[in-house]
Amino acid sequence: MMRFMARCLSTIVAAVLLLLGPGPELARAAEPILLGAPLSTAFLYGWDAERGIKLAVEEINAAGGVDVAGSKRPLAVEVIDTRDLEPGVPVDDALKAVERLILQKNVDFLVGGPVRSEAALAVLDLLGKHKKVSIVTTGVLSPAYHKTIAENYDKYKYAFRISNEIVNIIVKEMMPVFEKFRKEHGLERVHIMVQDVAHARKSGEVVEKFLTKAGFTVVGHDIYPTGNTDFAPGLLKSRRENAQVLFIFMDMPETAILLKQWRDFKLKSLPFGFMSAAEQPGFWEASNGAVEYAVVDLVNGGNAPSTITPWTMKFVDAYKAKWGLEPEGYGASSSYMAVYALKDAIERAGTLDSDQVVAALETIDLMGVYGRIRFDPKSHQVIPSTDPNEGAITGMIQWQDGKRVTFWPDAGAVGTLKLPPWAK
Amino acid sequence: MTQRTTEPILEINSVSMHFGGVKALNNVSLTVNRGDVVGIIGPNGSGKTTLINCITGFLKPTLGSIAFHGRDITGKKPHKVADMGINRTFQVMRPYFTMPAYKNLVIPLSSPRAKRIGGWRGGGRHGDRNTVAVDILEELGFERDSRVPYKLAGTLPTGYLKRLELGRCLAMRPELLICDEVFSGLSASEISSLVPLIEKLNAQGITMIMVEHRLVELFRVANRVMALSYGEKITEGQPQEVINHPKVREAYLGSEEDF
Amino acid sequence: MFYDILVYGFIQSLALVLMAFGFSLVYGVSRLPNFAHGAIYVLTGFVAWIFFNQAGLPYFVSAVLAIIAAGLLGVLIYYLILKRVRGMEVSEVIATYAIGLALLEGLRYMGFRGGTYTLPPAVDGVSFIFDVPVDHQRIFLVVLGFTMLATIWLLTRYTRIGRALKGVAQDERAAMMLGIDSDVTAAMAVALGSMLSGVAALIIFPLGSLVVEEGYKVLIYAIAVCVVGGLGSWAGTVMAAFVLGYSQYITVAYGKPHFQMVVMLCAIIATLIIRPSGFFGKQKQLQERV
Amino acid sequence: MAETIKQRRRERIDRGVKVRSASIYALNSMEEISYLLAPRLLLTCGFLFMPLVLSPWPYWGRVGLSICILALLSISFDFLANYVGLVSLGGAFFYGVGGYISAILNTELGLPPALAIMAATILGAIVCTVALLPCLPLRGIYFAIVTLMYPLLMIRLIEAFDILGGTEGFRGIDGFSSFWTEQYGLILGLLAALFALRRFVNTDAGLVVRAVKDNDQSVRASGISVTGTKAKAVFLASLTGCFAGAYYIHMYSNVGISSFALDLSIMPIAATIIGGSGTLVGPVIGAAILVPLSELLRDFGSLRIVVYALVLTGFVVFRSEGLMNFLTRKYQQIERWVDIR
Repeated sequence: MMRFMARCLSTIVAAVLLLLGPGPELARAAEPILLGAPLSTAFLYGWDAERGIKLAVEEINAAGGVDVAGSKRPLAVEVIDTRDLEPGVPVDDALKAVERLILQKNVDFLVGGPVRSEAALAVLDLLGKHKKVSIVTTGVLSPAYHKTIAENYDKYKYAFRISNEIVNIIVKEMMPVFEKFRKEHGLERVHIMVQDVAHARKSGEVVEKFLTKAGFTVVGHDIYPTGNTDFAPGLLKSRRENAQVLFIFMDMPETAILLKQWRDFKLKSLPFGFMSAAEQPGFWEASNGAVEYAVVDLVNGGNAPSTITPWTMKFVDAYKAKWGLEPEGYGASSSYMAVYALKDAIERAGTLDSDQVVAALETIDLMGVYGRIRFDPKSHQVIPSTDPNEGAITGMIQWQDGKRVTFWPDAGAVGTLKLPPWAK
Repeated sequence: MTQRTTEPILEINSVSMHFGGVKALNNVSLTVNRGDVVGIIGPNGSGKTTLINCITGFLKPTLGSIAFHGRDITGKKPHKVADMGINRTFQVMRPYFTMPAYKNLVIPLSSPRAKRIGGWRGGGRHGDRNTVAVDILEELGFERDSRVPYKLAGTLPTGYLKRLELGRCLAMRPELLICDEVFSGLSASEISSLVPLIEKLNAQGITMIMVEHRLVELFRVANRVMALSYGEKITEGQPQEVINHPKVREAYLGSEEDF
Repeated sequence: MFYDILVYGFIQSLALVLMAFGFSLVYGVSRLPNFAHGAIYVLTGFVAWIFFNQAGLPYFVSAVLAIIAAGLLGVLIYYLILKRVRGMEVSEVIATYAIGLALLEGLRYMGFRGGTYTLPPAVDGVSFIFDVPVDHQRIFLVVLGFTMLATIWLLTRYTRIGRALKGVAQDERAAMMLGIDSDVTAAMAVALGSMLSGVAALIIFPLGSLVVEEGYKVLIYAIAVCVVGGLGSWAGTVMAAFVLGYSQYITVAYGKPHFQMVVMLCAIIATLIIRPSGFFGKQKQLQERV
Repeated sequence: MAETIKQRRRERIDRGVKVRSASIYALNSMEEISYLLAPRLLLTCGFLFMPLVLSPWPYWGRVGLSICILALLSISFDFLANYVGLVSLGGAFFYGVGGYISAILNTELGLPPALAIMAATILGAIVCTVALLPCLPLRGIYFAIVTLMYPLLMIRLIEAFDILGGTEGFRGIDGFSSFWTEQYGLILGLLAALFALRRFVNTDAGLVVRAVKDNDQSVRASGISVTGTKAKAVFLASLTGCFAGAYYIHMYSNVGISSFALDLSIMPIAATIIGGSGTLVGPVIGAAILVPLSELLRDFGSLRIVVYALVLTGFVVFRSEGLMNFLTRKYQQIERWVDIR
């Protein structure tokens, strides 16, 4: 009994000591600039972003660090798991994680997530409250993000997004690909399958609107809850309606099941869209090749080998050298670029002061991995384009014989689009 | 004895209770007048407790009706029935084991009925209930100055628990008190101390129904007896008439040593 | 549309039988609510994956080893945890649920996450039934589901162990008086239940990929089927699985995919409110609700 | 004779000061007064001084608030489970309902936070009580299962029908005017809830509630509606839970389906069991242990949940009395070994 009590006491004492340990920190002159990365590390978008960030930090430190008004300071990263991509996990957890980065780890800047749009939007209030500059690099495709920033500029001006956003992706990028399908292969009947999260639902609506306007036939529109594992009813419906394209917009790992069922049923349709599971190079093996012919949007160029700018292949090779495989998907190139963008802004501002760094970021003009990086000064959204000399461009790949082949846009293309043999 | 009246207080009209195929009660009727002490006898499984459960609302009879003061109470919720003044003890005692004995009575004393009627010596008022509870227990033979009323109910012997059951009913100021085998499991001396108590309660104007196996003691207090067998009413009348009824003898033969 | 629902509702129903039967068996025999059911289900899948992919064993061997591992885990859970809290229902629920949570989140912590882990199907290929494409793994599922039901039926009828289990299920105290050790049978029931959920996992997982979240879903599905069928009633479990399987498919076909889960949750709540003993169970109403 | 096996048993005897202070004469002596007051003062002062002590470390200040939130939910669970006999595995339901109502009142009707929280506490408790009313006759595991499903169903319904802001919920909810308001509002709420419930369970009405757990048939036979009594108790418990939910969403300015998340149902149970069931104070202690522990483990991702799940299992199986009951025993009784002859 006494021993138990003693054990309890010592635990409590230890807890109290730990509690008091990390006290308020004093001025740090030559200390590293600390980047906080709130990421859902159990998921592709989390771990790939983490790798991108760490790669950039390593490169920058190897080159001497960041020049802050004459003194060279290295970068350091603090990654925290936000768990926000897990189904049924509190957005609160993401909030608390970000709060921990800001209040306890005393990070200077935030790079990365939270990944889920809902969580990222919820975090905006925290950023405003603590005046922390944050560049969202992965996930968070919802247009609500930059619209919210533009509407409440003074409150939310510390938030930036360096990756593409969904309405632009659909209107400027996916629609041309649909046109390409129609022109080259006569595919016109589309079945839409999206996940029930803010950005995916929104993209489902937008895509349906634009497809109808452009004369395509939308034969079905299903919304799946996060974590859904049986897609047979929807796929059977698409089969009955002779769908030619399955437009998929999901960031959950269960998308793999959808592709598998599609392949098992030998459906005469081409899966196209945004599928987190199908982005990874390892997915070919994991799915026993079920992913062949799927067309996947990687959002930002450079997440698969392509030739957008001279930096693109350099990045892909550096990534391969450090992590032993190709960039796996959405989040790698953008997170990498975000660190470089921050470096550029800090050096031009000559200080870590949030408001001045915001001003510097607003005027950034940097030729990056996936094109020219500039932010809209009002909405803090990276300016997208299909021409790498004009703005950030996207990457579309098709799985062909175990490889991810970038086929669009032409600037980065290394191959052409093919149809599954059974679909003819 | 008290003023026995012919004013009916409880009327049971051909009540039947079926569980699946088993007929636990079949067409039983009984009228209880104000001031009566009615005994219900019968061998095990003859439906005595089922009848009580039907009266007090713990079971809803399959057929028939029950009226209290002329108002139909068939299938009413148990607490509504109790609220009207029909209170029962349980054959298997159900005190609140984790509470001291007197606190067991504080619960009925906080019931809507007790608050409405006003308990023994103004038990309706908050703060007074503990005292009132001990008063009731004293009346039932819990020595006030001993520690017995303050002991946990779970530690009390059977004799006290039976009284506690009665006390729980008395705290409700019942009009009709139904005792389900209060004598069983008690020693002869304990029973002989309970009998005057019951007579006293009857004298205070409480009508009673007593389900009993201990016929000798029952016949000392009861003025009318009904006999049940296999859910059927065999006979009803003065205790001596009932005991000499051939069917009653047949039903009990060999089954009850007490007889 | 009609044939889609007919065929796939049938498959879904048998999948539900497979998912729920382990849970139902354990509760039926020893009145133990094994809330670690879903975790064991997922764990078996990953264990089989490890044997197959890391240890390089043939798939069949890995599957058998994984099922045995599930059984051992069940025994372990019984002797370490359930035995000590037996009889305190709520503690049983909380303790097994917590262990399940620890297993599932532990798997996630160890890096088993995302959709990159898959088990190969036992049989490949697609057939057309009423012009509805059905892959052979699903047909296998149906066949195995029926085989399992038949085996259990024969087991409880013709073997000693089976009869002991059945005896304990009907009247534990009487069985104890006849010299059947209630601890051993309960441990066996938990082990058997865990192995059944393992079998279910190895048949159902190849249809998709191994995901940790599936554990929570399977638990809810199992609870739904068992509650609607009457906790502990085996025949009820099968009937409820068909009712729920078809209602899932019908609501999804005419509504949204969300209804798969909504149907299950509503079924649990409605059943417990309207008729806690279940719609196909024996009459036990008085015990549960007074 | 054969050699006698020496047997011992443990004897527990109340400390003298405990016996003395149990009676009215306690007020005569400083020792007895302090014996009675010391634990209460320790707890109250501990919470009242917490913000002052933690103010240099804003992050741990937030953790302090999380402790209070979890403590509120745990008290609500403990009260229902150990005083009324209703084991609710759906604490998140109270929390989410309170949160959503407060969010709607604040964003749609423009009520200031303080008012919105108060209104949401009461309205939420009414909503929860009405929603749980049909389940109240259920007992034991059946009630546990049905309550476990309520918050899950809420999540799925909000998703499926896209109501209450769908998966996004509500944003831009007003926060508190200052650090101190935020801290003390919650701490005072917690202390009020704790002492009010402790007082309630010792009144006659509280006695009736406890009687329902002990033996509902007798309560029925005493002319008291068991369902009615349970409903009153659920109302009190949901007041506590809804307050926690309503307060929390103003701390973080947003509410979403995650307010119904399973974690919020399980954590309070863990805190209660670790802290000590049936004591009301125990859950507070449990929360004060669990939350900092969970924050220290945050860097390890889901290991955090593994740890608390294992701790929970350990306490359920091996030390079900919890810390508070253990400490109370130590405080009030002396133990010694006695030879058995």
